[in-house]
Amino acid sequence: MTTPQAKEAKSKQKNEVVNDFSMTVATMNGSGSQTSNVTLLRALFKMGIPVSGKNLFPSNIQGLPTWYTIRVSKDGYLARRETHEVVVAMNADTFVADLASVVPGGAFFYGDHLKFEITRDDISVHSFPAKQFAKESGAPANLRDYVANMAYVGVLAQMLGIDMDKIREALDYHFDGKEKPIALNMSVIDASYAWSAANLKKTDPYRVEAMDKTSGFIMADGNTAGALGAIFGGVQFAAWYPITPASSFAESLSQNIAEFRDKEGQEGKTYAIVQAEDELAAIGMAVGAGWSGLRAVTSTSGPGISLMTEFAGLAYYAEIPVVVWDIQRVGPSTGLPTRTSQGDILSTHFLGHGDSEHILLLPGSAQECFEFGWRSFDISERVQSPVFVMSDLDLGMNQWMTKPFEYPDTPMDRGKILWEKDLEKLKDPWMRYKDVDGDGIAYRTAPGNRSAQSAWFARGTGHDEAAKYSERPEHWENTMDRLTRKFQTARQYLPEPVLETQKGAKVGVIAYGSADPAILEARDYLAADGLKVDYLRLRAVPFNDTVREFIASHDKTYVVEMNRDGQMYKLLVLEYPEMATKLGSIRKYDGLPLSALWVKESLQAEEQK
Amino acid sequence: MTTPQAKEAKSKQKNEVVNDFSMTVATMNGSGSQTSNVTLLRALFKMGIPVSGKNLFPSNIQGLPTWYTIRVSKDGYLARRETHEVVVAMNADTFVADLASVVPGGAFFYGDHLKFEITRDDISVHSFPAKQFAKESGAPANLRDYVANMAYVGVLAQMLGIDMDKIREALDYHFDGKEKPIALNMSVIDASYAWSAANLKKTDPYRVEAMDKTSGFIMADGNTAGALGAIFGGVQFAAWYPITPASSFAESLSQNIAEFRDKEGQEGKTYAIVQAEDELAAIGMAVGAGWSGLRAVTSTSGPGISLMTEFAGLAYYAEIPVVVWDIQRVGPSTGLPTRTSQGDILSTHFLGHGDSEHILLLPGSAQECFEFGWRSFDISERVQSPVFVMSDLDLGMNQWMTKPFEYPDTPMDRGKILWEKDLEKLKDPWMRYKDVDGDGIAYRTAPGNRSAQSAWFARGTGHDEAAKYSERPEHWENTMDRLTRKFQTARQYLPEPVLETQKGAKVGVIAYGSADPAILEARDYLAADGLKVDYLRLRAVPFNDTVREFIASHDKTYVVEMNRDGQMYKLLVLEYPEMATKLGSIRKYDGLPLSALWVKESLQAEEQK
Amino acid sequence: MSESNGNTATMPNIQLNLVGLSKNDYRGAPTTLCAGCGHNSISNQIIAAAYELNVVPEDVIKLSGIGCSSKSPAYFLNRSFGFNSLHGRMPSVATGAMFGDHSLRAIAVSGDGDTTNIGMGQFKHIMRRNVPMVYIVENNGVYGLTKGQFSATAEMGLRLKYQGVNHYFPVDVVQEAMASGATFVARSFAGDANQVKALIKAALSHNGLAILDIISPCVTFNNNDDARHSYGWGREHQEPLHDFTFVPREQEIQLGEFPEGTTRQVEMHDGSTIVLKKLERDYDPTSRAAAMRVIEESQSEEVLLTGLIYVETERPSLTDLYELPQGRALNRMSEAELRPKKSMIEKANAMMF
Amino acid sequence: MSESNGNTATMPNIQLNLVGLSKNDYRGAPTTLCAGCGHNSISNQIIAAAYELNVVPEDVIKLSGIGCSSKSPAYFLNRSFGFNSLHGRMPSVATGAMFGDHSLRAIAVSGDGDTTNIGMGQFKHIMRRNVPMVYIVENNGVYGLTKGQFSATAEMGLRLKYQGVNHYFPVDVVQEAMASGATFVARSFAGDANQVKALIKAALSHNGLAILDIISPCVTFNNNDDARHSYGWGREHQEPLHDFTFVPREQEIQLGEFPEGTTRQVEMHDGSTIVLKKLERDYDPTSRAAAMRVIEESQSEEVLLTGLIYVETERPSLTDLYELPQGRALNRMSEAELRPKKSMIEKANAMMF
Ligand SMILES: Cc1ncc(C[n+]2csc(CCOP(=O)(O)OP(=O)(O)O)c2C)c(N)n1
Ligand SMILES: Cc1ncc(C[n+]2csc(CCOP(=O)(O)OP(=O)(O)O)c2C)c(N)n1
Ligand code: SF4
Ligand code: SF4
Ligand SMILES: [Mg+2]
Ligand SMILES: [Mg+2]
Repeated sequence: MTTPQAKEAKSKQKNEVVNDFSMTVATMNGSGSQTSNVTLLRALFKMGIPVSGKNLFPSNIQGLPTWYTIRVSKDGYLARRETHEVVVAMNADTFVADLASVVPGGAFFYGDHLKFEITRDDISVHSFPAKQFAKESGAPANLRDYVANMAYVGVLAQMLGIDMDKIREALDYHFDGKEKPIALNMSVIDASYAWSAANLKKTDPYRVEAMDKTSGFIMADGNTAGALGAIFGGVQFAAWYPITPASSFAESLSQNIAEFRDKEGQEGKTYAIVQAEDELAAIGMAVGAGWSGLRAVTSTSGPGISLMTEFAGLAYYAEIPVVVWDIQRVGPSTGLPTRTSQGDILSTHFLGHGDSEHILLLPGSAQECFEFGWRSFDISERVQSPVFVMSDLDLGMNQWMTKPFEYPDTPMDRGKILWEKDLEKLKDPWMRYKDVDGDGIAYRTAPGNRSAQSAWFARGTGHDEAAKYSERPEHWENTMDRLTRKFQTARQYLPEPVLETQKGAKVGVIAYGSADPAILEARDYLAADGLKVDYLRLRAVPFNDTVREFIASHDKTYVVEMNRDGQMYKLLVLEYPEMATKLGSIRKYDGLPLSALWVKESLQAEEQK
Repeated sequence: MTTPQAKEAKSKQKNEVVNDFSMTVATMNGSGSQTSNVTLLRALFKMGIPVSGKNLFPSNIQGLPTWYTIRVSKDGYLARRETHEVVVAMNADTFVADLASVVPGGAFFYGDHLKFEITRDDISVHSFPAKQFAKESGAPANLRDYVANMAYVGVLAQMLGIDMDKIREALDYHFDGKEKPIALNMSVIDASYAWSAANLKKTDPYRVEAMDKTSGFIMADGNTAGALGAIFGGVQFAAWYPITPASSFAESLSQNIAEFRDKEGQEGKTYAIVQAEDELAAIGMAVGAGWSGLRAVTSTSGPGISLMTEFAGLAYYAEIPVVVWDIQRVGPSTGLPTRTSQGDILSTHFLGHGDSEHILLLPGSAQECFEFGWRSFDISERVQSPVFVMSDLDLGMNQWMTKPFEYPDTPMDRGKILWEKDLEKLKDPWMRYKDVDGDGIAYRTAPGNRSAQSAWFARGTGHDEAAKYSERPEHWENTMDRLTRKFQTARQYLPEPVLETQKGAKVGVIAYGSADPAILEARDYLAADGLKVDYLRLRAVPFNDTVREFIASHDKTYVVEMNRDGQMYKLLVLEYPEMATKLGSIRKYDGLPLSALWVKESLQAEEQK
Repeated sequence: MSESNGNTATMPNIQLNLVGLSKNDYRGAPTTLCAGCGHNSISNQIIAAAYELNVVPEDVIKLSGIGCSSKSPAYFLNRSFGFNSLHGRMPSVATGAMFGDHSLRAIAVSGDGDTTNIGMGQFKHIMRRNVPMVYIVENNGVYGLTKGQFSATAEMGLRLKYQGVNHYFPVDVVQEAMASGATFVARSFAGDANQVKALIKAALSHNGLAILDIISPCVTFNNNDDARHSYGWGREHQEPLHDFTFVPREQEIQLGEFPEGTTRQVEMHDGSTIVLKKLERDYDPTSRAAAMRVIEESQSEEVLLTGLIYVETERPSLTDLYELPQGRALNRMSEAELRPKKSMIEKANAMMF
Repeated sequence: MSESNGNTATMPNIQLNLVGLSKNDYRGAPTTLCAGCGHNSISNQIIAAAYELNVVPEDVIKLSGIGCSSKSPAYFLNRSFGFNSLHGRMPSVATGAMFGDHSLRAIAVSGDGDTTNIGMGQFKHIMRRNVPMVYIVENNGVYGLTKGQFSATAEMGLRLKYQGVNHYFPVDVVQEAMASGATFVARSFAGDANQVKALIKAALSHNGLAILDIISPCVTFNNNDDARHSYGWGREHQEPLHDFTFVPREQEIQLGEFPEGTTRQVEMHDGSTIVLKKLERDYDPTSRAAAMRVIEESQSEEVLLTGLIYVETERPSLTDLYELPQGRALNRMSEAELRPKKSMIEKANAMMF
């Protein structure tokens, strides 16, 4: 692999930028470029280089512009960057903008079937005969767009120094070891690689080199991770309705559960997954299943959450465990279905008319999606209340470098549920809604319990401790007060925030979910600029005392989030009104993942105010 | 009308309590007692005595206990009182409790068909032969329960000194002047009156006397008032789905609109009212009508609001005017459908996934229901956003003494809507979502506009200023920022808070809606106890500067409301985080209207903390 | 929550069924519905059917939406688990609930408003899925609980005092059931106690979704404009004596003997009439084409067909399709069965890249 | 938002219709649907029908829900107001919108998922109300926009690669329309351009709800398990070459000449076949009984009947029932017409007591 350029590149090592840039491929959706992109991503990861891949795709099926950005970062930074060093243009519709998007000194590649004037001389520009490779491959006409995309894999591999063995490994993974497609794709990549070596001259500084920074990591998308977590959490029932970007949660569940849960010689399944007719029905089914004693989950995004409002209130008041994944996208309304957001925090926490509040879990990595996949059931059954896992499109659908999934470190907690034998042992007669332990959580039974003492009547209407219908003022108040108490209890079962502190920092940052990498990276930049910043990553609502102490112990704490209204900031103000003025709000809501640069600059601007 | 007792009563005038007590009638629902109760209420009102009537009814149709309380108050206090001075028991199921509920020294009346031991000697107790009157009246067997209820009207009239002419007037009103039923009912009342005069001896101090404190007032329920207000507001389209306690809003609209809006010789109707298949459809229809340029309204209660969540977000983002009445009842979930609450404030303000916020109007009297009935359309069309009028069961369904409805004092404001001629006059091409005036409100057109420039495509997806589909980050952010700006603008179009201040008060109270009478009354008691309290009654969310100044100018301001979570308190904390610690929260959530005593004691307890 | 359990066996003179229970063991709380409401007689027939079929109450779950009809599960089978869910959404709750312990039988009760207005979508979809349960629609053409508005099953042209005229095409529950592939479709009349009981028994024995459309007159609100006057104080007084808040006591309409193959004209509380036609004894309900034909015929004859109109026993029920274990309930599975072994975490990580 | 208005008349060689517009004046934005998608041909026929019927675009409103199909109103009649509303909720929006100016005609486009899954309730109820509009269901048996899950119209037993087998009884749009009293019921196939156009024209002339169930194959996702392999790089390679993100270019299925009374076997993109049967020329669509009969027959023959199956012109449409003024739009009424006179406030207060 000592091509002419490589030699030349080696010679001017001082100018080189190794393993620290972003590359973006601009194609048309439906053109199959995802296969090319993830192949590149995987190969880089296998080379030991920290990478993240983000897909910016339109809300249609075929024919509109789509961009895939891979960030390679020797420092392990995974956030979106605002600059593009290497750009591949395969789409005429966006060619001009794509050309303009390359940073000065960067590299621009394009298929030579795109006939445009090249208006820049401050970058390296290369064209390659994408369509010709496609033709030569022998692929039928209707597959040539697809094959053309494979061509840029070869060109980039050669120009950036990506290991071809790793490319093959990546294809092997992608095609599940099936020889023929691997060979076919590889042949195009080989051809374009060879062509590139022979015809292109490297003049830009960006290249990659194997390193050892990905061992001990996996790459995963949050939706698959969450689904696998649910499988390890013993999910028994799932109901769902398709919606971007949540569909892949339920689809991974369907596709993988048998593999993990069907055992040799086992008679019958341990789970059921139903595609419902809409989100009202999806959560209705999950609530029915939760009532019947199953670990039940549903997954959706904003519009679905809106439709689940009435059932959320029922489950809160009738105290029925159910887990809801909200893979957030940009709202209000249908909004931007293929863009990311943290915009459902406030409305989901307060979901439902009347006085209600809900537990939110806030996974910050794919690994944590796995963890909350199982832990959400434990919490929901323990607290007997809905639990909302608030992921987002970026975390859910993009590929993230993450710590490996860990086997649950605590046994399944089915909460306070009584079966026939448990009831026999009781001294006092059991009552469904009696606060026996003083923690606000009562004991429940499930249908199928054959003890004649076990049945109760679930309802969303006022009830007394025995679950009997009641309109008496004191019964209503007592139940509502117990629910308040229950939510106090709940805090102890929720994941603690993650703290990153240092000595002498007076400024704090609070963030959550997919904002994490941008904050981590920005902290380094801020430190370099002389501003020490402590960081608390929230993992659940309601909060616990760590949060209070964090805010109390800093002069100012900024809540950084991806919505217009500072939704988590607001929840914090409501929780700590006495410290309201110590809190600041920093927000972005353009549908793109946060960048570290923006976080840094926004925070500096706030500090200078 | 100088009966023996009346004479005797006059003689011990010192002990008398005139026009200042509560009387409660305990019956079974479905027994027709409402007719008796409103007859009493009306007669008292016609006597010039301030009264309020509250119906505490179960969530079924027939056969369960129901109580009707009439407060007579020479001082004009209209809130619920916690004590019952005069009690009429007509229901065996609650007899014992009803007997126990009378204050010492009070009077207890019961039908002599109820065979119970009378266990109290600290009150005056009288039985009367209710069933006998029914029998003697010649009513058929299945109507005797109904007739028996008329009997207590006569007994009470005689024992309390209610003017029989006013009773007749009340019946005349109730039966719309129809001679026969008036005569039939009157004959029972006359008979029981005569029987009472001959057989009962007055030993309790409670009685009424004509005065002149109701002239210049009317009595009305908020739902009828709101519906009439909508009619005067030029409502053009209403869609609704039945739900307690909101049904009577839409039903009054249906029953009264022709009377006010169909003119002699007019060809065709100026409105349409549709009973939808559910609340999703009801608001969907209203949104469709709003888009098509009509003044559109829907009315519902908590469960319906939950189901309207997705459409609320669409209307917010697509900027479609629509008015939604929420006659609040106790939630979460189905809750207590026949009890009152202010529990939907927070969830309705934030209704919808993503970043959204809604305008809430907060009527505090039946007169204000009328006013907001028309004004809500002006605001909604001006701001091009949904407006939620937050009434409640107490205000909506009970009878309130209130100032007369006033004719709208401003012409209809149709907001920024352009027809063919308006478009012709424009210099720059019209764009649906362009902020021409810098106030965040753009110009709209409506279907049927025949100008070829007028059409636009409404959608809940991202769009640019020209209403074209867009996924561009800056388009999304620009729109969302403009919506924020629009909500700033909106404040100026919203009703100002009502202030009741006095010199030297350091404590403030903020309340809203049907809490008003209890606050007004409690202020007098607090003043008597030496605590001056200023009072701000909110009439809309978002707030305006009067609210800020009010909080700023008091040492402590308590927000008194009828929900568990201090929902309005929370909205105030979010609006004024810098004054968060100056705010306190006082809440009741047992489904009953507030009493002044409770307000007074709660506030004193908070002040002593 | 039963208070009567256990003691019955020791009490003298009490009829016990084959599972050792008295009829009392099948009762519920006292009804809070109006006296004379058809819904109460249906509850009674559910109690009788379960008792006579020797069903153990703990083997049944009860489900409903919101409405007078949907309250009724509180009034039968106290010893069964119950869920009074949301307006129009019972079908989804039932679908999920059936997976907890698939050996349980489900009895669901809904109203015409609950099922065919707000619940139309879920109603149609639960039939498509053939969820194994008895689904009773207590059909009175109005919203009882919210005081008498039209429901979607109200006939076109009907005029109600406070509601005006109904202009919309009525929903025929039986026809909807056929269109959506329900595997057991029947109709009856609340006052025809024997037929109601027989159909409930048959439905309880069906493995699939059994739709029972039971005409169940509302004594309080299904009164048309003219008829309402008859409530006056004697018919000679043509003005209404009272307002909305008075519910006169009415007798329930009982049909008594009503042989197969005959028709019966029934006068409703409001004076209007409906014509019921009971299917012939030898009618074969297993032919879809025949069912469609008789439905069409009865519609053009303007009679309401009663009896078991269609049954199909071949289609697997929803829970059959999910290959659940024989004789074991999902909701009793242990951690060992539900959580993959520790070693499987490697596999999960290996799936990633 | 039209850019072409006004200038057409002055341009040479452009065919103008009777209202002086060229076909261009009826077009919309460029489609963003997949090449070969049946939905695009339906848009083209809407354009052609409106042009040929001399409809003024400003006299039309366009409505839709959410889905690939529901996007299509953006791709025709740029000069008409449009509302791309919520998933499954277009019918309610349309119902309200029709009151703004009842002289307007409405063309609504929905998908099978939008109409028969999430939208089933609203779909059924808008038919009961006979809202005057053209309601086109672009029926492909899948959710296109969310990438290929089953919709409720998918046939029972169908297997999709990533979705498994569909076990549920399919919804037949035409049968549902009949059950709910739609006053115009037709079916066609997107590739049968002439029939589609003719039916749209007829529907546009109908005063009431016109249901058009148009089979509109999804070239991208309606591929069953085996057929999907055919996308491989030549049929001999049995492994899938690509992942989900690749959408091969397919030709739309065009039927060409297809005479009345004949049947036609159509091979779908996935290799499966459907059989279309066009109604006879002399079929009388005004008889409800006849319509029910042919539907039942075609179901047992497993053919899809196309053509105008049923039409009823007597029933008043929703807006007729509301006695709106002749020739005047509600949304243009002035304050003088809408707000009662000042003196009327006395009356309001007098109503109270
Ligand atoms: C979401 C929602 N909307 C409205 C209501 C009010 N509501 C309660 S029962 C009912 C109608 C019940 O009618 P039906 O199902 O026919 O039962 P019936 O009372 O006639 O037996 C309505 C509209 C509610 N509980 N929830
Ligand atoms: C409330 C809600 N749930 C889910 C979605 C996601 N969604 C968008 S389109 C669609 C299905 C569309 O299918 P269909 O109506 O058949 O249209 P097609 O794309 O097949 O033409 C779904 C589920 C949504 N937009 N809103
Ligand atoms: S209102 Fe009608 S449906 Fe409801 S309980 Fe009374 S009779 Fe039955
Ligand atoms: S995915 Fe299917 S339905 Fe959607 S545009 Fe493409 S071909 Fe049409
Ligand atoms: Mg009913
Ligand atoms: Mg479809």
